[in-house]
Amino acid sequence: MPDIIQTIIGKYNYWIYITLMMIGFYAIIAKNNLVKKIIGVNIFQTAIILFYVSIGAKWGGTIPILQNVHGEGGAGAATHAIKAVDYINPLPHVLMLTAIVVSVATLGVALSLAILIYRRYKTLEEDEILARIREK
Amino acid sequence: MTWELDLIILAFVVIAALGAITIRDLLGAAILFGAYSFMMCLLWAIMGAVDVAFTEASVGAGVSTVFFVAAVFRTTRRTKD
Amino acid sequence: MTQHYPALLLVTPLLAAFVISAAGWIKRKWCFPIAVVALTVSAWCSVALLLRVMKEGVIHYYLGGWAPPWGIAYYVDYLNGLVLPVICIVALVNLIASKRSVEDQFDEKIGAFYTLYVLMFTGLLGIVITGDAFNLYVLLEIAALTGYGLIAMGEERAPLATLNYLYMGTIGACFYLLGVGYLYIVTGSLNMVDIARILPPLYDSRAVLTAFVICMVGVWIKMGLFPLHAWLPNAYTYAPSASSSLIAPLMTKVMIYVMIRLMFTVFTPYYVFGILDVSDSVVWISVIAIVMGAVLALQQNNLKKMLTYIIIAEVGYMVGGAWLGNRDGLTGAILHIMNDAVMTLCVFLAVGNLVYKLKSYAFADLSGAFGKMPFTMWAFVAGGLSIIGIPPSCGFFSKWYLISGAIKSGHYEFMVALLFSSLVNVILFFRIIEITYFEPFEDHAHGHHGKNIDEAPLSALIPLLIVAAGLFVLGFFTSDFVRLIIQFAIPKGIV
Amino acid sequence: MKIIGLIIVGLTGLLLIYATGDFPDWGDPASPANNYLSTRYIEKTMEDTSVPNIVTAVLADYRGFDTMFETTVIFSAGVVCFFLLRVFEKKTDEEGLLRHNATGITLRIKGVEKISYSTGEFDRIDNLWTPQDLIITTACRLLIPFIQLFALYVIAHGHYSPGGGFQGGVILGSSIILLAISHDLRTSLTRISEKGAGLLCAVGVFIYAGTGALCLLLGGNFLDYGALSKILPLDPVSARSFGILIVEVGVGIAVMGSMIWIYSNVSSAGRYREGL
Repeated sequence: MPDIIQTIIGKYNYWIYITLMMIGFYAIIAKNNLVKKIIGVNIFQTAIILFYVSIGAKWGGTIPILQNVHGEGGAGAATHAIKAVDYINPLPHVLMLTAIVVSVATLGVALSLAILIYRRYKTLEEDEILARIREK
Repeated sequence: MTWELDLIILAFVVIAALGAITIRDLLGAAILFGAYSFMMCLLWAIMGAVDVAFTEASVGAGVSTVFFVAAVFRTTRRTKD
Repeated sequence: MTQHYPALLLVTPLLAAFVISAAGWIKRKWCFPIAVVALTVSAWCSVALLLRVMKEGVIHYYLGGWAPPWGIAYYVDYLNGLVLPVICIVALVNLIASKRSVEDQFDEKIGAFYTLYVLMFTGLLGIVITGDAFNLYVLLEIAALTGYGLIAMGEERAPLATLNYLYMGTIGACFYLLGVGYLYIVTGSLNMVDIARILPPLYDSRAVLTAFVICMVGVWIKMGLFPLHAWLPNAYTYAPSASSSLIAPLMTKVMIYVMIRLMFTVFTPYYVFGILDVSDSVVWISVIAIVMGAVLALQQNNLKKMLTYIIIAEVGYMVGGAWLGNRDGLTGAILHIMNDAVMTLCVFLAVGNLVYKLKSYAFADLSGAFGKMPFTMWAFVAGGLSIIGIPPSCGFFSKWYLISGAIKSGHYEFMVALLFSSLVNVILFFRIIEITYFEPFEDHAHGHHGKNIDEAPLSALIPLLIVAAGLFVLGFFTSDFVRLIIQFAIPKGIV
Repeated sequence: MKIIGLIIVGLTGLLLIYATGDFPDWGDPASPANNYLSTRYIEKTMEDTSVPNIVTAVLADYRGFDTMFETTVIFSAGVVCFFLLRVFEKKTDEEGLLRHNATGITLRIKGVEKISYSTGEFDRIDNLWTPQDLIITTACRLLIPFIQLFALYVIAHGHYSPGGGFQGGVILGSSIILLAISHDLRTSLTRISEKGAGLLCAVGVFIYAGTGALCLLLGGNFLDYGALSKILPLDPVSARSFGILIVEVGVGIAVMGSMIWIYSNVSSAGRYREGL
């Protein structure tokens, strides 16, 4: 019995991140309004970013910025040895700066497309747009 | 990084995400999406990812919401679902 | 400077894209020449790289001077050494061939068009040459975003088709990113070769299995494999002819290269074919893709949509070939990447010329096109012969390897699907020849100016004829390609 | 459609949760990801690049190539929004509303484009026009310089505190967007015109890729800032730190240009007459 509680304590964060991803994924597939789908795309991307950042999290680690380490020019040997276990893993943070910027770029393009579609069909509902295409 | 705070913010994030999808007004969805991004930025700040939190605050909560509101002004607030 | 070729290959078009974007604001007529120079330099570097790979074996290049697992590294081996020149030549020929039609469609925004064109080219090159899993995601996004921009400026239904492409493309890219995340959490590294080194003890872990499944599904969505292909026909049909003749030949082939790279370098054949026994079901998926692609192509009433469904069938060829798991099948798949890129380019350029002159690509408006535009139609027929797989042309040889691979591995349903699709292609292309050659040319279909419809402009026609001739030249040199390059591209694990 | 969506979502969710069984616990220091690459980054950053903020060091130096393509993504998003939405209408004598500020009378005049509004006597009215509230305009006019000052601090101080090119660039961009929202798009276009935003975008990313190409010419690999020490009076390690600073400035300029460009296209749907 205790190992089930142990896994739950150790893993519940991942399960919540996956439910967030699935909320976004569901919105992309099932929503009828185009802007709602764009919101779903963004939720899906942000949830994956959350998953990546949580890979690097460490209990008892501080933020990945080296305090009170004054580098004297090039050969600034730190006054005391830097132990990796004190600091949080910086690599997922670097990757996720890229992913956030990519999600904003995709958002900008998607909204421009939505404006173009609205300019032609005067609606954002997918079923109404398909109906108007069939009329032509 | 106390896990209670972590759990509460996660709950807010999930509620904001569900709200942003189910609300029947696009401007409301844009505002709720801004709240979702800001909650996400809080979560990362708690987890120690300060650079990512700063970027999400300025890029995700800030500019994304402005783009959404601008796009909603240029199209329509009406949604059927 | 020669040891910097992998960096120069990518940096010259990247810098050229920013110069073109600035030139778009200052003096628009410089944009085209800068783009041509940038693509020629890249083509030169890619060919030189291929020759160096054939001499020295795998070339690696450390970006920023850092050793691989810590920094990003580029690897050029026989597989991407072959695909790089194909991308450069296809993009260069298409750039020159579609100069006139681009100037007519986008006179004010020509700087932006050429910027997106060169950036997409850079993204595709980067996807093929990179050795870092996350770097591949960023380049995937560049190719995707510029692709949305290029496609959306087409006809009246183009924005909606592009938005659907955006949804499916983002889901595919996010699945790939999630797969890399699952790999990172259990291996701790991002460099492909490094992951392959760490993976063996983890082969039975569920996370690696799920990572493989998600990466594959993400890549299949991006290449338009049959059940996940819904976005492809509309996106490529309603795009401007210059963009569709760049994206159709390259985007799906590059994604198939990514699939082969993931299967054979990151997850090593021992895992893919040894531990997992999914290869039979994937071959069945590709059989369904081939059959449905061929059948749906029969139902179309316009030329471009028919060609997009043929592309979906070709994707089924290559996925099936790679998953057969034997030497001939993989040789056929790699050869088909090259041949199919050139065939699709030839056919789409011909359609571009038809659309440039006849303003429409529906079957009803194409009647009598042979009389008016003989050279374009002869090039189209050459492309058709190669897609059907008639011996002198290159299409036959790659199909030949695929069929022999299918027989050797016992997947007879794959062989039947290949033959069925070839027969359907015969019907498809003879139907077009029947419309364009035998039916008389009606003026009413093209309004009052029906008289002076003549051949496409020379700047568009000569590249098309070169590509059509290239189909047969490639056919002759197939044995050299296989003997010198593809033979070494196949990893040891494949019997 | 909704049922199919639910089924697909449910299956994918189960597959993903099925895999979490093999994950290391959340946040445990011994997980493979936390002690393979990151140990070198944390321990060696000070000696390699003398940059205390490890994330900025990894972002711009160890994996600088990723960040260059990320800036290219933002640049291409700006170009795509311009390419899709921008509509160039010739300056016809198009009808518009004018408001005489002193008396408050509104006039409907043909050829509104040709009148110059620098004298401030007349104001153009758009259909989304809200009277420019005195409080909002003066507050924003006072606030914007300090936002820009803070943004420059964020870019320059990326080495020592959280921040860097992206965050600073977005804040710079949003200061101009704030100007466009509080006043109207035309005032922000007088500050940074459409051509200015486009060129800023291209110049910013060119600085980034150009620095890399410069290191190439100086003999190092692409983006190897150590090679800059040949032309700078610095030793290779501080040359790396200086290289990171140049690159961050390039990223800041590119992101600023791109944000303004996307906003002005999205908010005016490409016609550049009335913003939000």
